[in-house]
Amino acid sequence: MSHNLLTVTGLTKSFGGLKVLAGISFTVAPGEILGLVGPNGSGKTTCINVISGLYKPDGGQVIFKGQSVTGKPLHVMAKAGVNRTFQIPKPFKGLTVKQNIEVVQHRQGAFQVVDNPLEFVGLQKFQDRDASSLTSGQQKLLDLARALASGPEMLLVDELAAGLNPAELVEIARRLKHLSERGVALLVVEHLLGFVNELTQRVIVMNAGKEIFEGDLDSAAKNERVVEVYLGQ
Amino acid sequence: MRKRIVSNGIVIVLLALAFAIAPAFYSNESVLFQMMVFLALAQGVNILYGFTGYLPFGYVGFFGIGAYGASVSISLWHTPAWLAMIAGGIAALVAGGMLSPLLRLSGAYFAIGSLAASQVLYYVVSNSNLQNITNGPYGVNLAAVFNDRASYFAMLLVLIITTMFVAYLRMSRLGMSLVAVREDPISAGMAGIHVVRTRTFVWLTTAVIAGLVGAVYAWHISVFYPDTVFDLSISIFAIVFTLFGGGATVLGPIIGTVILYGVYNVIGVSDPQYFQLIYGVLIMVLVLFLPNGVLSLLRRRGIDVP
Amino acid sequence: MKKLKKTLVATTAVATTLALIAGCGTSGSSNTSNTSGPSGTGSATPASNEITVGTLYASSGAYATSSMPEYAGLKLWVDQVNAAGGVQVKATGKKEKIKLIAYNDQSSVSTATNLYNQLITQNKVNILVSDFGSVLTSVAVPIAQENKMLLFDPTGSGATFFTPNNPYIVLTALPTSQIWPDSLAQYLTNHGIKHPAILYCENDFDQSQNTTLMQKLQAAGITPVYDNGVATSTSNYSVLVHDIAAKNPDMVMELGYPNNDIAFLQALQSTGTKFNKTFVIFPGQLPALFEKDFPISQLSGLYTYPTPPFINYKNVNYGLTLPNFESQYKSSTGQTANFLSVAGYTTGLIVQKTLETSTSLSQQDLRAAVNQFSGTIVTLDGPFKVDSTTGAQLGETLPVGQLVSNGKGGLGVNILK
Amino acid sequence: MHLLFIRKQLENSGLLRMGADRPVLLYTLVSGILFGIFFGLMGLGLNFIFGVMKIVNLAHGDFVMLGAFGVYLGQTIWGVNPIISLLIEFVVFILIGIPIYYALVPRLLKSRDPEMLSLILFFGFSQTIEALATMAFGNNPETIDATLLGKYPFHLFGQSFQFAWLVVVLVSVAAMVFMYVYLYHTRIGIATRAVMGSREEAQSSGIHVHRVSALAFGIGLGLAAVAGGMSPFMLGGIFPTMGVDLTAMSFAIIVIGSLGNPLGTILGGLVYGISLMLMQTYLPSWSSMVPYLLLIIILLVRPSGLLGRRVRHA
Repeated sequence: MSHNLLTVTGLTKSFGGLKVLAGISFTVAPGEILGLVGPNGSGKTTCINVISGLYKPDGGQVIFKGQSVTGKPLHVMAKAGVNRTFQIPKPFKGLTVKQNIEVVQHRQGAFQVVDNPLEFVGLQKFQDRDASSLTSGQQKLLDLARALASGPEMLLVDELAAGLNPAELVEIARRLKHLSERGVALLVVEHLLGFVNELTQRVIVMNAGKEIFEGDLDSAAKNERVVEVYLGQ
Repeated sequence: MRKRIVSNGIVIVLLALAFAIAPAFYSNESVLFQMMVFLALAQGVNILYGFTGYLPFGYVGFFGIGAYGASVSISLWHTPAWLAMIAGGIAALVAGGMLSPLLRLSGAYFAIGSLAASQVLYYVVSNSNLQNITNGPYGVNLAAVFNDRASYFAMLLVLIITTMFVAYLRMSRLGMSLVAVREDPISAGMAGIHVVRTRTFVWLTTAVIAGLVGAVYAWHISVFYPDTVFDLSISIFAIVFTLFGGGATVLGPIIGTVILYGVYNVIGVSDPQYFQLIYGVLIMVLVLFLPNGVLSLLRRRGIDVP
Repeated sequence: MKKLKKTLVATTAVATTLALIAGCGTSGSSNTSNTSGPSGTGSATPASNEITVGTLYASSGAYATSSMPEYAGLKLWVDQVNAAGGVQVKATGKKEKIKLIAYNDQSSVSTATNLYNQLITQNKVNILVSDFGSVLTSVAVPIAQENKMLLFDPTGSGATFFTPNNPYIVLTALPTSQIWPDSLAQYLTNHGIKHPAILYCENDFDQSQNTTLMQKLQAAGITPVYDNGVATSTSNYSVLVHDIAAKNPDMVMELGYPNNDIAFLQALQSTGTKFNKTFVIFPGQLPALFEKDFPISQLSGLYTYPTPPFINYKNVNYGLTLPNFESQYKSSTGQTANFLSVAGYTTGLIVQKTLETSTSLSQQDLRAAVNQFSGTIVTLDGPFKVDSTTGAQLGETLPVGQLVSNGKGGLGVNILK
Repeated sequence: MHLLFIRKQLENSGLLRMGADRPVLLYTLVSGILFGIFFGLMGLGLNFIFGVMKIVNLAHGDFVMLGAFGVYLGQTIWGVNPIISLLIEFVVFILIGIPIYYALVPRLLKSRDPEMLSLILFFGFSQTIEALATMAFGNNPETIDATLLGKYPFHLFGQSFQFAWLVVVLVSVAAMVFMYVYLYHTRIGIATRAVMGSREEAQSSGIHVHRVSALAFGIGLGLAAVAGGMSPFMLGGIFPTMGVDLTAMSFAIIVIGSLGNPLGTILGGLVYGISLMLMQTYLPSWSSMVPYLLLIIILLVRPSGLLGRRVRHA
C-alpha cells in the first residue's frame, strides 16, 4: 500500500441537499494513468475539485505520499505536488504567455517534469503575446503548461479533450503518456472514452457520486451497469 | 527586463527631480505638495485596483486615520514629527488589519463596503465621545510642529517610495502574482500562490501608503477638522486619476494626476460649477470609450509603457 | 530601437509633468477689484499707491450661502474706500488705493490651502483675509503663522485658532463660539428656566457652544433634562423632537448649522410640536433663508442670537451706520444685506483702521496696531475689542432676542435681557 | 474603552431604564416602521435596476433629489398637489430613463467588468446631475410645508403621528404593490424576471432583453423620483447635493434586504428604519453611523442579505 502516491477513501460532498460525492475511494500509483469516466453530473469534476483543494470534503480522506492533505487549500496542494487543469481555463489576462508560466511558483526540491512547459505544449512561439489573445484550445494547453510548471507528481486533468481537434488530441495524448513515463501520475477526468483509450486501460466509472466499476476499459464497455448509465442518459 | 528597469528608473528619477527643484521655480509649494499627495494616493489606488481589482471607494479612510494617528501622536504623546509620520502609517496598518475581512467581498460589494468603512472611521474619529483622544469635532491644531519645507520633502519621500514599489510590482513575480490572483484566484492558487496572504499583504501595504500620505498631509496643513481628512472626494479623485491614466502601470496614475489635477487647478478655481460638470462627463466618457485609461492608446499600438 | 521608443515615452511623460507643474503657476483666475492704477505685479514691497488685500470666497458648495455675502460686504468696503481716493496709510503717509485679489475655493479645504499659499507666495499680498467660517479658515491659520502674515479672520470662530503663542490672527466680526452662549445662559437664569433641553450638532461651532452653555447652566444650578449631540449631517429630526418633547422641557435649544436649523424647524412644523420656548441660532443671522422656507407665523416667537441688521448699534464711530450700509449694499449688489455682508464690511473697516494706525506695513506692527485701537471703535457690528494676546474677539457679543413679525411681512426682533 | 463610552451614553440616555419610557420606545418603534416602509421605497428602484442589469446606479440618489425638486417646484411655482406631481414624475422619469439606458448601458455591459465599471460610470453621471442641479436650484435647502398632505395627526397605538407620514406610507405601499403586479402579473414583468434569472438564457429564449431592461431602467428611475417626491415630507430640507448620502443609504437598505430582489427591499427598509430611530432616541450621537455599520455587518456576516441566495464569492 505504501507505494501508492494518492489514496482517496470515502470522499463525500453535498451541495445544499444534493449529494454529489457519495463516498468514493481509489488509489493511484506513481507514474500511473487512471481514467475517471462517467456521464455528465456523475461527480467526476467534483471529485478532482475536492482532491485539488478547491472544495473541502464533507467526509473522507485524501492521502498524498503518506500524508493526509484532506481539505488543504489550493496553493498548499500545488506545493505538495498535486496540480490540475480546468475544464474552462482562465489564463491570466494582462500577463504574456511566458509570464503566465513565470508566475508559477516551482516547488522546492521537485524535479523538473519538463524543461520548458511552453515548448512541451507547443506554445513557445506565442510566448510574448498577451494570454487573452489565445484561442480556447490554446488556452487549455497553456493551462496544462501552467500546471506542469510547478513540477507536479500528481496531475489531475479535467476534460482536456473537449474543444481540441483530432490531430491535437493525438498529439496531446502522446505527450501525456510521455509525462507518465517520466513518473508523473495522472488522473484523467474525461467524458470521451476514445481519448481515455489513447492513454490508459485502467478506469473508474462513476455514476451519481458513486463508483460503479473499476477495471480495464475493455471490460467496462461490456459491463452491464456501465452500458446502462451511458445509454440511459 | 533590463529595459523596464531603465525606463521605470528614468520615470522615478525625473519625478523626484521635478518635485525637488520645482519649488525653486514656483513658490506656491502648496499646489506642488497636494499634487504629490494625489500622486501617491493614486499610486496606492493603482496598486489595489490596478493589480488586484479591488476598487477602494473608501481609500480616504486610511488617509484620515493616518492623519489622526500622526496628530494624536503629536498632541498626546508629544513625539517628534518624523515619529508621528510613522505612527500615522501604523495607525492605518491597524485599521487595515481590522478591515481586512472586507477582502472576502468582491466587485461592487467590496467597493461599497470600503466606502461604508471609511464613513464609520470618520464617525468614530469625529465623535465627541472620543474627544479626549482625537479632540472629536474640534479638529486638530499641530501648528507647533508646522514645517512646510520638511513636510514637503517628507511627502516627496513617501511619493518616491510608493512609486518605486509600483515599479517593483511591474517587474517582479509579486506583481505578476497579483495580476494572476486578480484574473483567476483559483488558477492562481494552483500556481502555488497563497491568494489570501498575497491580497492581505497588498491591502495592508496600500493602507500604510495612504496612512503615511495622510500623516504628512496633516503635518503640512496642521490645522484641520475631521471632515477635511475624511473627505470622500479624496478617494474619488485618486480613483479617477488612476483610471484616467490607466491602472497596473507606473506612468498611468502619474499622467492622470498631472493632467487632471492641472485641469482642476485651472478650471476648478475659475468656474467650479462647470468643473464638476466637466469632471462628471469626463468620467462617463472615459468608462464608455477608454476603460483602460489613456495609456491603453499607446499599448494598443504595441508601445510598452513603464 | 524599441528601447529608445520606451525611454522616449517615459521622458515625454515626465516632461509633461514638469511642464504642467510649471503651468500651475498661472492657474487660478482671480477677481480683482481695482478702480485705478496699474495692475499689481506682485512684488514684495507694496506697489506704489496700492495696498493689496487677498481673500478667498466660495461660490459653490456647503459654504457658498454664507461666503458670498461676506465677500460682497468686503468688496463694498473696497469700492467705497477707493471711491474716496483710498485709505490714509500711516506707514506711507499718503492715501493708497486698495486692490482686492480674491480666489474661489468652492468650499474645498484643500483648494483653500493652495489658494491661501497662492495669495501669500505668488501675489504677495499686504493684507490677508480668510474665507467665511471655521472650516475654510482653519487651514489659513498655520499658513499665515508660518509666513508671518497677520490673518484677518472675519467669522472663523473656531476654538483652536486663538492661542497666546500665535500673534498672527485677529477675529474681526464675531466673538469666538465659546462665548456666544454667555447671553443665552444669562437669559435662562434670569427667566427661571429650570428644565431646558439642548440638542446640538457635533461640530466645533455647535459643540463648543454646548460645552459653554452646560458649564454656565451647571454654575447656575440648572440641570438640562436633555442634552445630546447628533451628527451635523442629520436631516430628519422628527423622532428627536418627539424624544425631547417627552422630557417636557420649558425651553429647547437647537444648536446647529443653517441646514440643521431648517430641518429642525421643519420637524417642529410637520409634527405639530410646540415647545414653550425654542431657541435656534441662524434665523437671527440669515432671516431671508428662513423666511423663504417657513411662514412668518412659525418663525415669530423663536429665540435666536440677533445680529445686525436686526440690531442697530447707535453709537457707531467708525464706518457706515447700519441704515446707510443697508441702502448702499442694496444699491451696489441688488441684494438685501444680512449679517455676513455686515461681517465682510466690518472686516474691511478693521483693515482700514489698522492701516491708518500702524506705523509700518510689517505684519507685527499691523498686529500691534490692532491692539492699539482695540476697544476704541464701534462699528455697525458693535464695539470692536480683541484679546490682546490671542486675537480672539471679545467686543461684539451676541444678545438673545425673540423674533416677531414686523408687520410688513418680514421679521423683526425684540432684544431680551 | 469603546464599550465604556457606549455604556456611558446608554446610561445618560436612559435606555437602561427603558421601562419608564415606554411611550418613547413605542413612538420610536412605530416611526421606525413608518419610515422603514418609506426607506423600502427609497431602495426599490436601485434594487430593481441591479436585479435586472447587475449594474449599480450610483446616480440613484440624484434621481431621488430631482424627484424631490420636481414636487417642490410643482408646489411652489404652479401650486400642483404633490400627489399629482408624483404621478407625472413617475411617467416622465420612465420616459427619460429609456433613452439613458440605450445611451449608457448596452456599451457598459459589453465591457470587461460591467458591475465595477458601472460604479464609476454612474458616479460620473451623479456628478453631472449634481452640477447641473446646483446651477439650476442653488445651494440653499428648500422645504415644503408637510401639512399640505393633511393637517390633522393620525393615531396609532395611542401615539399621534403626522398625517404626511401616513400618506407617504400609502404611496410607498402602492409603489410596492405596483412592483409586485408588474413582476408577477404582466407579460413583460415575467420576461423581466427571466432576465433577472439569467440574461443569456432569456436572450436565447427569444426575450427582447434590451427592451425589457430599458423599461426596467426607466421604472427604476421612476421609483427613485417617487421616493424623492415624498422625501421633503420625511427628510427635512432638500438640496442639490443630497444625492450622495441618499445613494449610500439606499445601498445599505438593499444590501440588508437582498441585493437583486426588489421585494426584499421592504425588509431592508424596515430593519434600517427601526434601527435608525432606536439609535436616534437612545444613542443619538452614534446614529449617523447606522447605515454604514449595518451595511458592513450584513456584508460580512450574511453577504446575501437577510433574504436571498448567495450571490458573492471572493
